[in-house]
Amino acid sequence: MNSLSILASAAANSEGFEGLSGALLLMAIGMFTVFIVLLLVIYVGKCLILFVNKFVPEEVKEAPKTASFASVQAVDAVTADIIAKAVNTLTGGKGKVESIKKI
Amino acid sequence: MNSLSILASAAANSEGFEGLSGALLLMAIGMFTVFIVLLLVIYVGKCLILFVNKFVPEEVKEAPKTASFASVQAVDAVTADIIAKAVNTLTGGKGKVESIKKI
Amino acid sequence: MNSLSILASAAANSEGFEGLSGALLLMAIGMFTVFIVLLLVIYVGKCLILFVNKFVPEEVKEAPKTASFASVQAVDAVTADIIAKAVNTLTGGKGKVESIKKI
Amino acid sequence: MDILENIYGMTAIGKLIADPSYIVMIALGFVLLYLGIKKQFEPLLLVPIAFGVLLANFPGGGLGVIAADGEGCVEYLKNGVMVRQNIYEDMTIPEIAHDLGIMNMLYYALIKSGLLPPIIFMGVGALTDFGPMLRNLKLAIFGAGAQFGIFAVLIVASQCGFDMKEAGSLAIIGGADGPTAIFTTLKLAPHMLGPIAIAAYSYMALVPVIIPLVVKLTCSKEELSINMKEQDKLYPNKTEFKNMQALKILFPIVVTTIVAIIVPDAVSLIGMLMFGNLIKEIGNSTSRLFQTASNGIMNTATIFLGLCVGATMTVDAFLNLKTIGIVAGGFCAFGLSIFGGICLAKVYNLFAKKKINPLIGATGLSAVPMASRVANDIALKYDPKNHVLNYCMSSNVAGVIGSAVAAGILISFLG
Amino acid sequence: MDILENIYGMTAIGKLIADPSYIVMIALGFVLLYLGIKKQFEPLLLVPIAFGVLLANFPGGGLGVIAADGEGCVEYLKNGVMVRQNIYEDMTIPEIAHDLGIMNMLYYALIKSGLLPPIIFMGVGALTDFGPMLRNLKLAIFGAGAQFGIFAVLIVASQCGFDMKEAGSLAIIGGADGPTAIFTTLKLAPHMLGPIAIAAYSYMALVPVIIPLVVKLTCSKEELSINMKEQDKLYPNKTEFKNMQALKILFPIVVTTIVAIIVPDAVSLIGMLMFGNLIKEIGNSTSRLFQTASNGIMNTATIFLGLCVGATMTVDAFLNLKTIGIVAGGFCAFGLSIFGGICLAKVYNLFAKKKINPLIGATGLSAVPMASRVANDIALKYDPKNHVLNYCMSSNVAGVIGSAVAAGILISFLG
Amino acid sequence: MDILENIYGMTAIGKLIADPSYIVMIALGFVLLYLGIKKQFEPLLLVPIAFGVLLANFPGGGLGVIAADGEGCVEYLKNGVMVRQNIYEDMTIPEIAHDLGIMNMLYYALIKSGLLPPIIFMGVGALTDFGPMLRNLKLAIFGAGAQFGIFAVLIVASQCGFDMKEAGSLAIIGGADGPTAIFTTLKLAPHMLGPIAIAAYSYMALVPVIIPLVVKLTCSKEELSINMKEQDKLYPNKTEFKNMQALKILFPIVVTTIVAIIVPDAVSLIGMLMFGNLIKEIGNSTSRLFQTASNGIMNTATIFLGLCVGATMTVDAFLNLKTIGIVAGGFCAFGLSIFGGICLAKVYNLFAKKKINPLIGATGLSAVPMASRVANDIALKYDPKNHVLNYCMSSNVAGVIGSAVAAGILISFLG
Ligand code: NA
Ligand code: NA
Ligand code: NA
Repeated sequence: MNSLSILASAAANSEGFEGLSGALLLMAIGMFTVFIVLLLVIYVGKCLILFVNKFVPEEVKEAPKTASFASVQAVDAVTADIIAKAVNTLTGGKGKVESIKKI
Repeated sequence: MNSLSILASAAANSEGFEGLSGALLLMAIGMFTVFIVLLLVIYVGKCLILFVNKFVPEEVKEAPKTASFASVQAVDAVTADIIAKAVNTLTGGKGKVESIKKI
Repeated sequence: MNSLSILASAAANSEGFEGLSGALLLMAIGMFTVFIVLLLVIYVGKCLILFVNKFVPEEVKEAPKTASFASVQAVDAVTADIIAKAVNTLTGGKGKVESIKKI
Repeated sequence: MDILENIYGMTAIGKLIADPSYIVMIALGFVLLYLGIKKQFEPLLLVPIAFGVLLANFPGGGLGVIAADGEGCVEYLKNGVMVRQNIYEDMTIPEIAHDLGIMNMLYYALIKSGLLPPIIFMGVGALTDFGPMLRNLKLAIFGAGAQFGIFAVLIVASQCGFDMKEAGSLAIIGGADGPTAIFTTLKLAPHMLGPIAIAAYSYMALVPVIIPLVVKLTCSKEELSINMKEQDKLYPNKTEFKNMQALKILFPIVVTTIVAIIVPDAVSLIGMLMFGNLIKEIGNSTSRLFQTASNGIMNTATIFLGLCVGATMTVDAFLNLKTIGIVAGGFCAFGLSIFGGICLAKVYNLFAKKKINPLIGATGLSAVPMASRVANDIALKYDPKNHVLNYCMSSNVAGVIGSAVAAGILISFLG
Repeated sequence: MDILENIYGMTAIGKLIADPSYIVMIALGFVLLYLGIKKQFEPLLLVPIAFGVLLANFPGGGLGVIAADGEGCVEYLKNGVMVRQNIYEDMTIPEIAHDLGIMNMLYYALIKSGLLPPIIFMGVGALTDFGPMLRNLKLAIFGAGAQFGIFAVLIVASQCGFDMKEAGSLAIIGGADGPTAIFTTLKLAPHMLGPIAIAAYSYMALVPVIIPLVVKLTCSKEELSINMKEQDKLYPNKTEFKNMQALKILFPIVVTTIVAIIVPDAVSLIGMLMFGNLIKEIGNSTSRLFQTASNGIMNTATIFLGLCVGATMTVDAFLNLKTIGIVAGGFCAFGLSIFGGICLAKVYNLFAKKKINPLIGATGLSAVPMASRVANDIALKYDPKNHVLNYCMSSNVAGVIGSAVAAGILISFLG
Repeated sequence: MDILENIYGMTAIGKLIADPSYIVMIALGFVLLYLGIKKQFEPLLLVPIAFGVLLANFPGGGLGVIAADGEGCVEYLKNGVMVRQNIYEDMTIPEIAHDLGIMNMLYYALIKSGLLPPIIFMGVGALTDFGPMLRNLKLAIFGAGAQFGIFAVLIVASQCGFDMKEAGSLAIIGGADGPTAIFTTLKLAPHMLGPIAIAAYSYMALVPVIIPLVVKLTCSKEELSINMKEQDKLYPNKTEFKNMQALKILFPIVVTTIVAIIVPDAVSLIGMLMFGNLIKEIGNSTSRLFQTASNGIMNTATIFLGLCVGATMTVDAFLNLKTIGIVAGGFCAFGLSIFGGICLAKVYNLFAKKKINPLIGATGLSAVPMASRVANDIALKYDPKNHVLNYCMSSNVAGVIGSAVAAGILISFLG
């Protein structure tokens, strides 16, 4: 929401996009731009892959990233597993962990 | 806080409830209304019980609700128990869990 | 940020601390005050130690304070230890806990 | 210019000597900290309030709340000129922060606007379980009887130098509910916010003293020995609950509707209370919202509410005769509310076969869940097998609804 | 003065009888609660929205959002006089709270200002994984094709009595993205916020119905049986990833830059989305921020966004013909977007050797991750070994970028 | 009208070509991201700041902070007309959001108001342990000596083209404390906020480089080998602690009182710091508040502070000669503060029997706890048995108080 740029061109806009022709023009602009942006994302993304492979090919050492969602859930799974096994062992197989929830 | 309704009747109010008689009137209105509301809560609540028993008699299947406070604490108790037992087993009874706190 | 006091003395201030002499004066005031404050903290702190030793010598009973950061981390360490041992026992020494993270 | 002179001018020492009432207020801050920390008087609110009192009363710190006068105006020095501005109509939030400091900004944006009490009520709702009330619905009526103190003290206070709005704010202390008392006072008499909030939370902390006192004065040993479980066996409750979860989901929606139709001015409080309860009872699918409402949001609101309420306790706002009236009147309102609940129970027992322990009337006060625990302890003293906790929780939770309704009525007719 | 008369005046009963359209809105609130709770229609947002509808429509509760008129003005009674004020220029936040209640305060400070949608997008970003998209970058193009519904419905709506701004707001429902739809509507046609938000979230909840419907109408059995893994074996992807973590850190920065340069008006949304993603992917050193952005902040924003959006649904704002247009137009936009994605996949298959399952086009819609799951289920029906989930996630996540870009274009040219 | 022409007009490409200084700022954003992510320069703040720089400098994105001029006014186009408004007195929060975008709204409501730095300090306090300081109270005096750089650079800067307010803001970088530096700059010279905040956090991240440098230049091997534990054995400390918990609860209250009386303008910072510490030390009964203050509130404040501070770094605010002065002056302030602490330790050693390792003087700087860790590493190099960490923590934590006091003095005399 950039008031300055919008407002500067407001006079033009409010007239330019009225009626069917305006809507059609907007469709053309819109679909074209959306494609341009995603094509750029794709091709710049590919360049990025090449760049990373060439210049930073190895994983950073401080690897165990907590924040990464996947690994967090992996840890959770491990923890759940441990607790489940502990319960099993300790209760002689009678106890069972129904669900473990993190608040 | 509905300014519109309050303000519309403001002239009336500010005079209507001055002095001892005003305070007594307000007491009558207040206690009466409080009783009305809670009686409605009780009787509509009873209708609700009948309604639920008749039309939704069974528990929803997605039963294990995390959010339910009670169950959360139950899980905690279970977990605490497990950890306590694990410590006991692993430390040969020498270690003891003083308290387990969730941050 | 007390606008009243600041603004009341604004006229004086804006003139009083211009130029090299003003900056030097401010340095004198500043370093002097910083020392005064920290000396007060030190000596009042010492009085406080004496006061506490004399009048509230014993630890409050509701001792296991969760909030205390140190104890929280201690609990974490204990928990980590337990889980590590449990994993070790249960996996016959094959499994290893790489890292345990609290989300 | 002398260094020491400059330093002395900067410090608050001169102002403390010139007006020692600041020192009285600072001492009050220490006393409240002592009560909150050592005596465990509702520490979650009393510690922030006490610290707010402290921060507000160091002269020159600029952290005291400047109360708007009757016309909503504040006066202060700006660029050396005394200006008078309507704080609601003329001053934007950044301007309040710039000219009057962040505590006034927080106060006018979050507290005086009436925002935080309903938000805290959302958290309270998320931590409330209506199960015991649903299992003993009939007992909810004592949540109405125990609002007696509110209206009784309203009458007395209005005859003792308080105007009707002030009397209403004072009286709501008898509702034994912090957010409700603060919300009502903000609408009716914001200049009394500090003392009323502190009185309300202090008396709530003193429930283990006040309830036994009133009970001892009004109840016989026989009455206190009425065993609710035995009564249940004698006159069994035929209600069965086939789907408690559905019931708990529907209940907050229904109560919101009832209260909103009868007392529209209570809907900010009751609506948010019930919304908090609803997102808890729905379970998994809204548990993210429940977690945040009952933790992050509620704790944040509590910190800022406490600090700001404390910061309203400036010399002018506290050191006057009305404060004594608030302390005394609040105590009476509290005691009379308990008395009202007990009386209703006694009247009920006159007519009903199935008797009710008057302690269940006393807990209609609210102050959840401490009142219920205290009542249970008293009951156990008279009969070690008499566990009344679950019965008390019904009237106790109903008392929260009752006092919010009473608040709505006061705001509606006096606001 | 009579007690009962006073009580009746206080209650909302008189107003409900005088104008029964309130009851229609309250019933709508119940229906939305039913959809959110029982039918699990996006409960995280629909439950707060529904409760907001409820709270807003109890007459006298003062919790409905008062929409500013075309000049930004609101009219209301103040001290018995009808006043007309520009709510942006003349009314401070505390004044809005004081005169119009806390719901209007929250609405004008948090929602109408455009603050909460980008903040929710920050949380969405923190919960999004761009990994599947990076592994199948080419498929991201279907996130562009599936914006077709937006612009198609824009044309139709602009010819059916909606002005261009309203048509744009209606059309953005076809983006299948809640915060994007709300953000766009706030900029273009805030008076239609309630119905548009509810339509958007309802249709997102109906993705398991709508996608199969459109797919059945447009795709042959052969197309739906295209097995992506087999295609991958036939025409192997030579890209290797030597450092996924570095890639995932660089990607949000690069996408922000591209979008910000091409469509500056989309940068509030995309920038915050990518910031949220960045603090997640950086890992340990910003995990504190990630945790809070994806939990506390996002949940708080969701609660208040939901309640306020619901509170805009007052009688005037909802009970008019345009609402029907929104419901119908929104559905068409949704369906046409899916259709657009599918068509693009079919056109692609005409020219390429390596075929693409048109379901991957359908998921360009966004509605992450439900659309992908639904598409995967459909694919498994036609070929039990055809796991398309990871391929769908690429176009699905790209659809979020695509609709934010479309929103930026609409705001830029119509705002 | 041509499609491509329209698209080109929408994009930022034309503006980037017309004024390439935007590109310089975008590149600066990338450099800061690199420092924060890869070089781990205080990532919790530098990543949001860097992203804020990025967002602010895409032309047309509307996410840059528009600085108010000396009279508090901003100029901008509104409905095609250039208007000039006082942003504090004339513009409400929703109006700022509407006319200038959400980043300006956040900046003026949360940052320029001075709200977030004290709130972050509350979180810092909740994460600070005064235990080591209480055990070695005497060492706290080095937290005073290490403020020397602030006032030394103040003198130099005031002679080099900065006015006194700007000189004070620049000098406070020598306090090595982010929130303190930001708070002071907001009060004295808000137009320099971006560069000062970035310099402060960058130098704090460079503590592992700067401290060894200054130490090497000023200390002999003998001095650095002074073993504190051996000194303790030679001259034992007779203080015993019978109730550390009570002490830790009383300490923040007492420090607040002392600071508030001597330097009232420091009470926003120190008061909130100590409040955060108090709710931590009280323990169980306020742990809910502690959790939220040190997590949710602090992280939320950090995110928005970072983004907004970054967003103040627009072309005008950064690309001028003063920025170079800030970078150079800030470094000098930093180094001279360390030097001041070391000198004080040397002077002390001239007179005292019980010698003090000058590293403990160096850590008076603050930059908790990194400075202490760095000092400990240096000490271990000279004597593998010389663990000075706990001694350093005393002067280190005292340095936080010291720089807040220095900030209060600057605000008091220059504000
Ligand atoms: Na009550
Ligand atoms: Na989309
Ligand atoms: Na310092």
